[in-house]
Amino acid sequence: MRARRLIPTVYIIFLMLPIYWLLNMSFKTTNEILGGLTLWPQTFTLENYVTIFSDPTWYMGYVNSLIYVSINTVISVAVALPAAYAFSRYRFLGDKHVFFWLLTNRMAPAAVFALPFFQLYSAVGLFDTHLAVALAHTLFNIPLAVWILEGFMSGVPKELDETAYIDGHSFWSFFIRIFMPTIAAGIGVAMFFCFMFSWVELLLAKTLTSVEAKPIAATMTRTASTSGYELGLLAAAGVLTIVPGAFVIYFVRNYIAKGFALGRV
Amino acid sequence: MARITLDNLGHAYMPNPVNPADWALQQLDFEFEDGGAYALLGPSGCGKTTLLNIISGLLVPSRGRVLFDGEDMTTRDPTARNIAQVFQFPVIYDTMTVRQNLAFPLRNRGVPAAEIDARVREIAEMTDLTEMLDRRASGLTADGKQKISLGRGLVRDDVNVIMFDEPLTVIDPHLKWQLRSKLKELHRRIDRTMIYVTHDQIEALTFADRVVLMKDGGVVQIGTPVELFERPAHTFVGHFIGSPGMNLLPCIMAGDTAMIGDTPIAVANAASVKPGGALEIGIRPEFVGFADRGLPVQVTRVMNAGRYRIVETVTQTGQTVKLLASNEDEVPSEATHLSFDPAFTRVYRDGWLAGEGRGA
Amino acid sequence: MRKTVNQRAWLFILPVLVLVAFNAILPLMTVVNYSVQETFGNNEFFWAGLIWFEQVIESPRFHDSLIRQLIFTFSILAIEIPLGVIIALAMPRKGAWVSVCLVLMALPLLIPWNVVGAMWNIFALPDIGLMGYGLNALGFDFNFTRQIGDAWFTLLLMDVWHWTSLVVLLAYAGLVSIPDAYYQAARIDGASSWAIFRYIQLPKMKRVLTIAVLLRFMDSFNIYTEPFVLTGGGPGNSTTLLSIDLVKIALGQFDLGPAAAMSLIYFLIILLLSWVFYTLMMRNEE
Amino acid sequence: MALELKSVAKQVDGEVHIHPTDLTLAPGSFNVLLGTTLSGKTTLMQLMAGLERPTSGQIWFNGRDVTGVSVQKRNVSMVYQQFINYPNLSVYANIASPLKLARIDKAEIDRRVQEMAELMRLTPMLDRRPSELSGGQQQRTAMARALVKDADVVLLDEPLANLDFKLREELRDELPRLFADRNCIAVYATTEPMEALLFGGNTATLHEGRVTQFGPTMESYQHPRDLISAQVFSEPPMNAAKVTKQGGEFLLGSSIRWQADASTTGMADGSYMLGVRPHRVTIRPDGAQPVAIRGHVRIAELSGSESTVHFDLNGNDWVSLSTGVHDFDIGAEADFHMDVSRAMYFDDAGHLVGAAGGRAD
Repeated sequence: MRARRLIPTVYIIFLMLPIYWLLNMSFKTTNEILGGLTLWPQTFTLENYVTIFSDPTWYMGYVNSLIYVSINTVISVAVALPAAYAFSRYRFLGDKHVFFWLLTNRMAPAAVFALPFFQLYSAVGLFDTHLAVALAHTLFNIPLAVWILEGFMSGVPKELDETAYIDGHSFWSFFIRIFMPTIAAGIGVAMFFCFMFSWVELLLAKTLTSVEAKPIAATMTRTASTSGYELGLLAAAGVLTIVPGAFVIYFVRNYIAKGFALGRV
Repeated sequence: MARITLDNLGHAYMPNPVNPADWALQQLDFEFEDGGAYALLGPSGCGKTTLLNIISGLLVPSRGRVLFDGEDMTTRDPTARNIAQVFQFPVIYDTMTVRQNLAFPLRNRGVPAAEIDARVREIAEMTDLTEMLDRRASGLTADGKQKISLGRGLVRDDVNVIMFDEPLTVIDPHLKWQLRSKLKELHRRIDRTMIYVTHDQIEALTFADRVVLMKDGGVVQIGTPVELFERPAHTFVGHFIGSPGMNLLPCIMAGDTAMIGDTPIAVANAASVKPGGALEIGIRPEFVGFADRGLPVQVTRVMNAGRYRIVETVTQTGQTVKLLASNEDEVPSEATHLSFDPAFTRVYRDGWLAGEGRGA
Repeated sequence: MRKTVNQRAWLFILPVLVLVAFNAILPLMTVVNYSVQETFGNNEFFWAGLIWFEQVIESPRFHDSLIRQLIFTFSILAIEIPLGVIIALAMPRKGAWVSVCLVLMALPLLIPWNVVGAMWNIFALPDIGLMGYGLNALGFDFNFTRQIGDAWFTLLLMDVWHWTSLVVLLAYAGLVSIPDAYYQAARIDGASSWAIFRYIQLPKMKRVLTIAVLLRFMDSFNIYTEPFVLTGGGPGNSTTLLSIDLVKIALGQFDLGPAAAMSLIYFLIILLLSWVFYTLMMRNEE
Repeated sequence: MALELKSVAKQVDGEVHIHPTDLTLAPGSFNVLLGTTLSGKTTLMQLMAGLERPTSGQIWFNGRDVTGVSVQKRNVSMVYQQFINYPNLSVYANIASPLKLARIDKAEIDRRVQEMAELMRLTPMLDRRPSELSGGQQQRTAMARALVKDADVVLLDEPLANLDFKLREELRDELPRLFADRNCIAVYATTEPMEALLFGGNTATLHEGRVTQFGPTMESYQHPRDLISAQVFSEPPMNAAKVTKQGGEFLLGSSIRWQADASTTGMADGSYMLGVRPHRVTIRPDGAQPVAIRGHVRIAELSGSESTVHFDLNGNDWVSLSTGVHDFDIGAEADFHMDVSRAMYFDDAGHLVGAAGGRAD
């Protein structure tokens, strides 16, 4: 039994060490960082954070990221809901294969697709908008959302649908008023994964934006190359990117472990 | 093979039980004889599954001891107790064939391959699985899977007891009675202790030699099916066993005679009824008949159950009395009288059979 | 579940298909287009047939990055999948600690990829990084910017740090969905912990593990930002994985044609391997 | 307001689920669909409800073809074997749901929900969620929702099968009362002949997607049209054995013989299938014409008031059902008595040719 507790503990310590180092560095002055290794800040400073919160090029990066991540999460889940319903309730031509082909979209190397994406979104006039990034990210989020939602939906008996129709619900009335509340946990988990993959992706987000919708990650890389070696500032920016994710996972923590193992592979 | 003794047993799921209601299982002393067929019967939430899990070792009781042949097993795990259990929903090892499923408990105990093979064949024969031995277990129907569960319990010839936790829940109704009689037959053949948990009185009564009837965590009556039917210790037993259940009619005692309104009723236990408490007469529909004299009633409904009819009557004070009539009997159309067989008519005080046990 | 045959189901999938067509098929066609053309800059394109494909297939550079990629992918699968399963098995099933564990474990998944790279860069630097400094203090000669072995070690460690939790989450979800009766039956049958794992837990986790392997497999082929920020593909080309190489060719040298041809070949390789794996895993279903 | 099925058939993937079926359910009637699992009861109900469309044939209601009318517009209601309620709504909102969708005004909804809750003994639970109720209460909620909207057709698909034995008995007792003063067509699917008998009304026996017989319940029970209908409508399954008729006498095996009675004496000589219900095979001689038979006991099940003995008679599995306690060892040879005054005789095609005493109960 002791080993059972030891394994997760050691693993979590391993996960926390680099994060601690980042946190540690974000409270140091540049001089202290470059001066050598110290296990905790000798001269504790909040200056790096003050810089970020007072400079719009910095904090707008967070706002932009949050905007397109939110749009993406809503679109991905909204589109995945009816599709997952179809997979869980109907048999139709090609149903066994469609899911795999959806999943193959994750295989496209973003590095190569960046340029065509740039051309495509420029052509339709969406370049440097939040919507562009949100739409691009649906590419890899929709298949995952479909998979997760389908698992939850398969746990709801079909008789519930029939009862609703018999009571007089139209399909959409049933779907929105009865079915979606029933699988709320699944929607929560799907939204978590969509948020996660959209929040952390950089390459497409950077390619599809320049000023108006520039994500925080892009601000960071540009800062890294232009203003030299301001490690403390970068560390503080990095720490702040963890915060929204931490909030999201805190809210869905109780759903994570439930049920989504039951679905289609 | 073992005699199982429950000594001052009790269980509460909460850490510090105060009220009697906090106990999922009230105090219980009982002995399961070696080789007997027992049923734990009661409505859902009566504590029967808790008791089953304590006996099998999946749960450690908060109080008391479980003894196997006098040896204290209270804290030992299921493996040490050497028991077998069939669950409500079939548990099978999906990736294995039927043969591998049956062999699994023996393989885990390092039994030689030749012996395993012989045992598996024998058990497959007994449970009608011979033709499916090399099929994948996950492809079988629910009753097939339940037979595998059963087979895994039977395959070890040294198990102390085989436990059944509502094993027919997922079985199609028209297959239920087949599997039910199969279980009974297997018990007769292998002569091993079996404990069967159910809410279904028919399953319990047909399977068991002795039935433990439970309610709200406590045991209400332990007895043979005949005892439970003919001599219920509590009105709950009368209601729960039998379909329809026992009729209950409030009465008073006038000396040694029970009276329903103005009608004197001959009862078997009149002499032992002590004064005080709420008194009721209990009489099963099977022991009620139409008569020229007796309790005046109106016939309100006749339901034909095929091989007999259930007649519903109402007394002058508005009490319902049901009785069974054969298809050949004449059923009076309206006002008539009922007679009760005195040998099976008893007085209950505050629910308990007057003059005995807690009704004394 | 009883499912009805209903071709109208396609209507429900239509929005998904429209988005996918827009996002995947149009860019894919563009890439295919690049791959069969020659460009001399100033937006002039000429039909080049299959020469880029021939060139790529024969080029040692392609072979090298393919081998590096395969080594990387199979290494992280070999580490992350078993490790994730072991950790999920060791996690508590209920109680307050479950939430704490899940939240902490999910944190690496929620950090932007360039931050992951930068974080590990700082963490592993021999002079100011805890890990780099620590390893040197323990007597190892560790410098991931100079030594190939150290660079690979850091790269793999970073990926394990980053993604093992995804496997843990999925495996854990699979584990908690196993009814108690299975464990009880196994205890009664006298099964060892290994037998419980082999015959109950592993089969029940099959579906989630299939998805976990597919996700990690596909995503590892596309990995770009983290290694780029961590090592920049170096020292030399020693950690130049597929995507880094592609970007070097496409944007660094502006050789769109060969880059496109190369990515299509890669795409087909992943597709083939994934399909074989998916089909094998699904063969026994239904 | 009758519901008529006109040669309705259903196939799925080329597999026949319902053979062409004609059925007319009268207004205000209580109809039982009796058959084993997968005999087509659920499919038939889904066709009646409009949840499934027949492959061929028509469904008429109230003199109107409703085959293509969607379920929302049919004014039907349904209760399932699983306890199906809206998990996110309170019991009150669950019951009110069909009324709300019908745009009935609030005060009227409240009145009807309260009334229905009272009838179903759900009043104290109205504010709770279905998941906080016991199984019996959940099913009561589902029934309340089905009954509150005064549907023309109420379909009940084995609604009691998942309940505890005693709860089942209790609700079975209440059901006929709930439908007594409603002018709807009730359809109740069950696998248990006893339920069909206790409900009365009409019974349709189903076997492998075919309605083998339909009529007043007692009529179907006492006068089965064929062997299959008789077997479906018998619990435990009816005993059957080959017999030959010679002159005025029936012969079973080599030595069991009995006289034909007034109703069967006219049957032609030849071989027949004998059908005897288990309660007509008893341990002590009973009934008008007991015939002694001898068999090997497979197992005896004793319930305290009755004994069910499974035994082998000339290679046929037979069941005897007697009152009282009679135990036998496995394999023992035992004497039974079958009362042939209620015996049925079927020809090779399974059709009923003669029933002793004119009826078979």
